[in-house]
Amino acid sequence: MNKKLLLSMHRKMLTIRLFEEKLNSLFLQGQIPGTLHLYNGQEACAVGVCENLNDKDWILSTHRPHGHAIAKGVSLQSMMAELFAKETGCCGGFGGSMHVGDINKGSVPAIAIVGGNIPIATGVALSFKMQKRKNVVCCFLGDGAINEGAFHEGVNMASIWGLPLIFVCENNLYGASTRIENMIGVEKLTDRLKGYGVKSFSVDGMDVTKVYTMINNLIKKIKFGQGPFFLECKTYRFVGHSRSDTNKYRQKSEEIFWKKKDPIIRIEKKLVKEKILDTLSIDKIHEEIKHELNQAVKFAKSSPHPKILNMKKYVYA
Amino acid sequence: MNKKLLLSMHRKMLTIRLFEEKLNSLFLQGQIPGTLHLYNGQEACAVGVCENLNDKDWILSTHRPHGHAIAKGVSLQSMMAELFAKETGCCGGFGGSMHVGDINKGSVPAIAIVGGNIPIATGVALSFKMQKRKNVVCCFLGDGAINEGAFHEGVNMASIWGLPLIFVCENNLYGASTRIENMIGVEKLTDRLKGYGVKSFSVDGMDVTKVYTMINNLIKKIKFGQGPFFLECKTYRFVGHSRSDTNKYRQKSEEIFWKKKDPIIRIEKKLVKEKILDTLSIDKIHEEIKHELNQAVKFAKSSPHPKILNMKKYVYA
Amino acid sequence: MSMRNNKNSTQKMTIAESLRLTIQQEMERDKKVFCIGEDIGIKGGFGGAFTVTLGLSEQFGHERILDTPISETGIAGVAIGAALSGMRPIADVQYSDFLFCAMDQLVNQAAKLRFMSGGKLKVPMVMRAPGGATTRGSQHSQSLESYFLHVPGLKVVCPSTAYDAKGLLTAAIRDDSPVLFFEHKLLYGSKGNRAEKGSISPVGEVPLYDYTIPFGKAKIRKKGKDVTILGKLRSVYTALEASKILDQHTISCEVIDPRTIVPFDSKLLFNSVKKTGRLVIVDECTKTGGWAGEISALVQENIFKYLKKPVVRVTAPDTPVPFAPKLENFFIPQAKDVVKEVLKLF
Amino acid sequence: MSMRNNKNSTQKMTIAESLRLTIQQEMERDKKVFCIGEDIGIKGGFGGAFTVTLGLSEQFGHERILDTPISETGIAGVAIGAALSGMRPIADVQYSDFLFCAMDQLVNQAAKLRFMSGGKLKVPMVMRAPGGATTRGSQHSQSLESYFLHVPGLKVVCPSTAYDAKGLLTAAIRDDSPVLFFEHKLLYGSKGNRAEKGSISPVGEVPLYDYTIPFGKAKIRKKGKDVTILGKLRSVYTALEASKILDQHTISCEVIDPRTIVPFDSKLLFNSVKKTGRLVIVDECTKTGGWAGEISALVQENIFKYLKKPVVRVTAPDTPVPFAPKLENFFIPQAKDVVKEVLKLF
Ligand SMILES: Cc1ncc(C[n+]2csc(CCOP(=O)(O)OP(=O)(O)O)c2C)c(N)n1
Ligand SMILES: Cc1ncc(C[n+]2csc(CCOP(=O)(O)OP(=O)(O)O)c2C)c(N)n1
Ligand SMILES: [Mg+2]
Ligand SMILES: [Mg+2]
Repeated sequence: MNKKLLLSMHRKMLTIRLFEEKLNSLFLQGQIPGTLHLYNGQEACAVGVCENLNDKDWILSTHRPHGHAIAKGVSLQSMMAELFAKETGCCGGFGGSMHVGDINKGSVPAIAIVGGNIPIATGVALSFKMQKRKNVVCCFLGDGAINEGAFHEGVNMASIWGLPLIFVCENNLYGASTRIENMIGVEKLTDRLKGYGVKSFSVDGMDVTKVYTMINNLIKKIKFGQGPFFLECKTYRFVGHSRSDTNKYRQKSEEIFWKKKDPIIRIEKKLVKEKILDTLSIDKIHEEIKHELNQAVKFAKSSPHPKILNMKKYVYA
Repeated sequence: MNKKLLLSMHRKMLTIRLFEEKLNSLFLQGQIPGTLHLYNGQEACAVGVCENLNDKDWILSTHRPHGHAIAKGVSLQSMMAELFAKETGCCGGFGGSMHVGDINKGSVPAIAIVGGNIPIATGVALSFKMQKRKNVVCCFLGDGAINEGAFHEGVNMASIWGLPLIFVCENNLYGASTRIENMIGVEKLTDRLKGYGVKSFSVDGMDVTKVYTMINNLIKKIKFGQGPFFLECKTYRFVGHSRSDTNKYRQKSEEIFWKKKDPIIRIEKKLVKEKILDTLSIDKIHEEIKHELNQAVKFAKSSPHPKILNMKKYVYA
Repeated sequence: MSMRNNKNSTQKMTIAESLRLTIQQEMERDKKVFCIGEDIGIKGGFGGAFTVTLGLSEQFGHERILDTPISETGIAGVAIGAALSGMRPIADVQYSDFLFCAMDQLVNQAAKLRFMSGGKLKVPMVMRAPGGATTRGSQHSQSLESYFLHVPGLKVVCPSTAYDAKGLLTAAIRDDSPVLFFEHKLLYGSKGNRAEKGSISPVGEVPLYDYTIPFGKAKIRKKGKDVTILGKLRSVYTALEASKILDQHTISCEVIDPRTIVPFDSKLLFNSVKKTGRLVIVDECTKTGGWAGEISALVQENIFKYLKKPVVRVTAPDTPVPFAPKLENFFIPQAKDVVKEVLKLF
Repeated sequence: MSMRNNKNSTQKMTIAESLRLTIQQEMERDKKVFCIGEDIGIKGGFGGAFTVTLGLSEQFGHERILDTPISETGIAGVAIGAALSGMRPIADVQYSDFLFCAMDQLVNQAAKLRFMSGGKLKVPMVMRAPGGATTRGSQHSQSLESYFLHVPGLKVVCPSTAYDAKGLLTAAIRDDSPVLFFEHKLLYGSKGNRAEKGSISPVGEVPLYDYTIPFGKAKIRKKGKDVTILGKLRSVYTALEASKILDQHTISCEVIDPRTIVPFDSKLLFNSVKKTGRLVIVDECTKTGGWAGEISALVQENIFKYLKKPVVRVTAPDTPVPFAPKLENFFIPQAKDVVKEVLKLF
């Protein structure tokens, strides 16, 4: 894997992590309204996937979308402004945390109904195929989403029509407080896909290089007319499900086990080991990103509130 | 298989066939309102299943429910009266062809939303288990139903809770005009079940003894605490999807192929061969049933219309 | 097809034929338009539950007349995704009752995506849905317009003539917002083997050329001065039938057909009611929480002082749709019910 | 638990606590009652999205506080099936917005099974659904009561106090029809880590003994003579707040809380409006096709001549719920909006 790629993925993952940490502290200070579903711990998934995509490839996202959007290139300023509910936000302050995205970057504003994005992703992929666009669609979903009817219908249709679509399932073991293993009758999550004839794969979702490589291969297959595919990324969220969650339903030992796999520490170790970066330059990157984030916060704070007048305007096209 | 059972199954299948034929001619004469989804050809499925059940075992049915209801013991008079939209009908004339059933016979008035009966069946089976009732639930569905979200959610829940439930899928190759094989990404319909950890089986749905035996075995397993199960009955409808359908989307050769497997002719041959009946006594049974059906029609015709007054009464319990 | 370029040429046709022609012409005009639904394009099949897409797959192929599994959530979701990314899908459900299976996609997704994105997305899709009671029982008979009336972000269209069907469907396909397009089973036409018993046949002259009917423009179906009767879809004909009977009582009715209920042409209605002072709304939706109540509220909110009498609703009662024809007949508002209520106003 | 038998004993509690106590008591009383939903019983978990079932799985076990996959159609369908066969499920969705995912089961099945069976089946289930806007954006903020208002076969309950919450939920659990039980996120109480910003805390004395509040009995929350203000759920408090301001304008408001909207206590409302001659309806549902329009129509249909002024609706506008607090504030009717409209009537 070349340096540039590793550096880029490192920076993006770190940006996501620091973005979420920043948000969390802003939220605790009461500066951010609503709720937050933070992405800490899962950064390798979003980045490993999106690093393979260009602006004309589309992603669909979930209630936990910050990481996906940032990885896909949505600007930090417009993300931060959205979370501050400002007019300069990527959704003009109309969407909020659960709906961030920027279609110009191929990041469809996220959908917070679990599973609701899946048939829509199928539709986008169908339309790419119909229009003979050479792009792919990646649809993020959580492990919890695989029990929704929308998953079933969307995946089945993608399968029978052979669409250029990758379902990226971030299996962080839990849907809210519920362990996925108790909610499916099969041993492995990917067994679910046997019912659709969709080829499925699993990957260590804490290792960005593995996720990257896997998606890279799947996209190649898609370019050769195969697809859709399903990729399970085994991962873990380092934080609560949403802002009020203290994770009491998880074992401390489990948390420790997974935190040891921190994808950012992992890539930083690799970068150091491969002498691409030293700790000093890593610190510098941290500082740069923190600065960027502060700038984004400044931008957000100084941005105007959205206009009530526009409410009516945005109902119909 | 003992004589009594064979005779009983033969009579039931024949009753269903003649019932449907009678209905069809009454419909063509304009005596029956609405539409009809007839069951001709599939009789071995309903009878092979229901012959294993008692009144406290429940079935759930579909838009094509006449055969299921008759096999489960709903009276011909109340069925016929329902189709004539009379007060003496099994649903008081409020339901119609797509909703026949009689809860006292364990036949839940049918549900005409494709797949809609599936999570409800799961609920019934859950409640049987909670109440420690020793009964089973059989949920009929068509091949077309397996692509509905409701199927997915209902089957998954039944699986994780290990319920006393058999999904009986009558695969007649088509959902309306659409061939099932084009609508799933797997080779065999039963592959779909691999995604849920539900054990699935296939059986010749044109042979009532095979269906009977299969269900008998599955019920035994359920009594030992196993379940749910999924049984595909390979079958064919000898008539159009609904009253206006002339089957132009099917190959004549296919129809001929399947008509050769007529489950009623088959069992009659068996009965003759095993010297349980001779052709004369078979004819007599035909006549008896026709007489019963004529009585049922008489009953239906002479029954009163439902009362407008009762409309309000039946909205809330 | 050459006639189509003849600006003057028209042809007598049913609503089913008019809708079919519209889809055909729009698909010829714009490669982005395609149809998606159950049993719509199978060779030897139905052309949709009510023949509207019959024969179109032969002209356009199975990619553009796309048959689906029985998956309403999937159909709606796929239509949304396709619409987001440059296509103009015409989706359909076989019976409007099945819209409930796709409700999340329609209400939480299609209707809100533009708004939630701060006006950046658009979802140019049409969802066709045949409604109305035809002795098929509670799950194949409902009129669902009132549910969708209450969904900001969706437009709701209710054509009652072959002419309107074409103009409105053309406009719907070209609209950049999601449109719920309700058709009434008893208005498709009384020909063909899918014609329903009790069909009215609003056969009319339909121009073969391109035209649109703008949304939010109601139509006066009959001029009158004593009372305004508002009805949509089949109720337009119920109202007209009632007005004929009322003529004999020398009561002159003005019959209004809104054509689209979202947006709604309140101006035309208000002008009529200002003139007549009386309003009766006929509707096959059930009463409580239905469209008729909305209009009643709107009218008295805006032109209260012109009302000589309270606004009257003649609707289906608050029950599911019964199967028995006798009960169904009672359920669906009839001309005689309208007459009775109108007479009470004088 | 011994206090419960003390016919006089009451306790101060929030709505969340009152609902929890109700479920606990009903589950103790009747083995048929059980809860089903997402994240309701997991050890160390949430006790449902808003803590209502917290701790109950410890008492009743995981069979009776049954955690499900994320499958709303499944939850509703399973509840229906269980209800048909002798159980009394209390199902819930975490946010009422997700009811759309279960819409077919609720509207086509739960509401119609009794009717379609000719009165032979019954579906004694409760579906709990938390609604209301709390700066979470369009898909976690809606007030869905008006959709279900339009579903014959469902009863619709809207408690606004801790006392009512218990009496109404007890009645709902014991009712033999399916009941949609709407809760307002901002009324659960302002304690605990699930308390929402902006919560009103209608803490009240709640009897520990068994009682029910019959459906269809509205409550006058404040007596008055000049204008009637009708509001449900949080809007009751908006109305009360407005009435305090209006006191200063020497306008005396009568504030009515319907408590259940299906069935609806029209008698009590009509009597009030006959007295005041003026009616303002406050509601967080969007305007067009919403509950307020229904009431407006009902009132003018029945007591037209008593109306001194047109009935006024103060509702959310016809848009999805926006995220930005500033916009959400505009979206949700505020006391000042009510005051403004009332003042116009004098
Ligand atoms: C249809 C629907 N049901 C329930 C919810 C509430 N909810 C939000 S996130 C969530 C858990 C999702 O789990 P998963 O899909 O594994 O994603 P994760 O949160 O782990 O990223 C639930 C139940 C929802 N948003 N939509
Ligand atoms: C949710 C829903 N979608 C569509 C329909 C219309 N419809 C009725 S029967 C049918 C085909 C069903 O096929 P299958 O399940 O194989 O049953 P079969 O008719 O072959 O017995 C369709 C599409 C329906 N009733 N419900
Ligand atoms: Mg998860
Ligand atoms: Mg079939």
